[in-house]
Amino acid sequence: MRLHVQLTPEPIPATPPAPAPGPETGAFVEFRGLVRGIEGDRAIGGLVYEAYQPMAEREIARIADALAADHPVQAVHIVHRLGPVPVGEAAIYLGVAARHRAEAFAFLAGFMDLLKKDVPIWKTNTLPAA
Amino acid sequence: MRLHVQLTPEPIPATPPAPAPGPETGAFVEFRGLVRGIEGDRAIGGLVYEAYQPMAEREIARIADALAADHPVQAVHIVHRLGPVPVGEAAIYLGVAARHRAEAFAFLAGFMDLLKKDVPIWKTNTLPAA
Amino acid sequence: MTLLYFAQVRRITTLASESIPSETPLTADELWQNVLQRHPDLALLRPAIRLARNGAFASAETVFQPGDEIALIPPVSGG
Amino acid sequence: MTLLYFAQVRRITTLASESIPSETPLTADELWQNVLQRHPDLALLRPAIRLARNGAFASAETVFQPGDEIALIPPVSGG
Repeated sequence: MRLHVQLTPEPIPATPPAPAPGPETGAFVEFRGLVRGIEGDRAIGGLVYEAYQPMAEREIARIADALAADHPVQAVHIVHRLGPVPVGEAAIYLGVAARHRAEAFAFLAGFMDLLKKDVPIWKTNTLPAA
Repeated sequence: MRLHVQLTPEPIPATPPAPAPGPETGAFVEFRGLVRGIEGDRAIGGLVYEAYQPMAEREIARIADALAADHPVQAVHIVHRLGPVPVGEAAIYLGVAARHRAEAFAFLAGFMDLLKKDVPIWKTNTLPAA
Repeated sequence: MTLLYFAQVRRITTLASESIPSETPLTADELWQNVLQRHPDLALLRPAIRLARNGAFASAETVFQPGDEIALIPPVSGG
Repeated sequence: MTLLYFAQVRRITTLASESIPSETPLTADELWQNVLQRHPDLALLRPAIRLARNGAFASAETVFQPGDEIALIPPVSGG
């Protein structure tokens, strides 16, 4: 598995530098987790993310390796944005290339579950609604 | 659910006119099914797709409606390419916007399973390897 | 009624579609008798073929009417 | 050893990090005694906090060494 991990304060581009699918790639799945305008039942303008960056990068790699053992994928590209993220923009991007879709789907769902359990990244604040 | 279905002989663009996520969208998933360079154990240059087009469009809409009853999603954009599709290019694109990722993932996986069961689209031929 | 042939079915019929004269409604069995008379080599595929009437899968009870568009749907392989 | 505080933990400590003098290795319990002496309000959060040593989650057996970077990890909420 080729793995690329990036934590960045920059907006996640509409077309991130995704893993280039090779001739053996049959499935390419991309996920964006977007900031919603409602947190609890309150309108917000965005969220602020913070990370323990070196550990977050290590945990992401550890999780990806563990999942890839069960769901072999070819390439994974992960970007998590840090700092303020306005409503409608992506806090996280995942691109997964695999031979078959089943592996890509299982990897993606499993990764997001583990991210929200083990990766030291936090929503630390909300931005006021516009 | 807003649903857009397109069967087209044109290449699926790198950034299809995906459903614009609204402020209530928390998950946006995109899937591309790519033509692999191996069919069975033979190197190929591509696949040729054929459809019973009006019925394929109706079946896609029927499947999407049925799945959305169980997995409420906000917007779905589906493109299936017809005719010759070279290796490495997408035969199908699915974009799914939903409040939460669980719905989007379940919709996507369920849709692809049903597509391969009930939608009258066929791989009718292979293109010779380059 | 008009019959539509796709994929493996069309490779056997060598036709994309054909009209068959029918003044009266036909059951699926009657329709198949008619089709197999024209294209006996479809017999082997028959168990794998689903019929569609006017763009929707037929059920066991479907009756095919004069004027219907009837498609023979071999196993699909999209995506 | 250096302690790192994040998110809810930092809102209580009002510090992003601090050094605590230690000449000898500490168990997790000994470390927590030291931390709670400095920041008693962390006591309520303690059951929810995991410790990390040099960038990896600690286990029940982990011993924290002088020079280690130790992070208090409150429940995460990325993605």
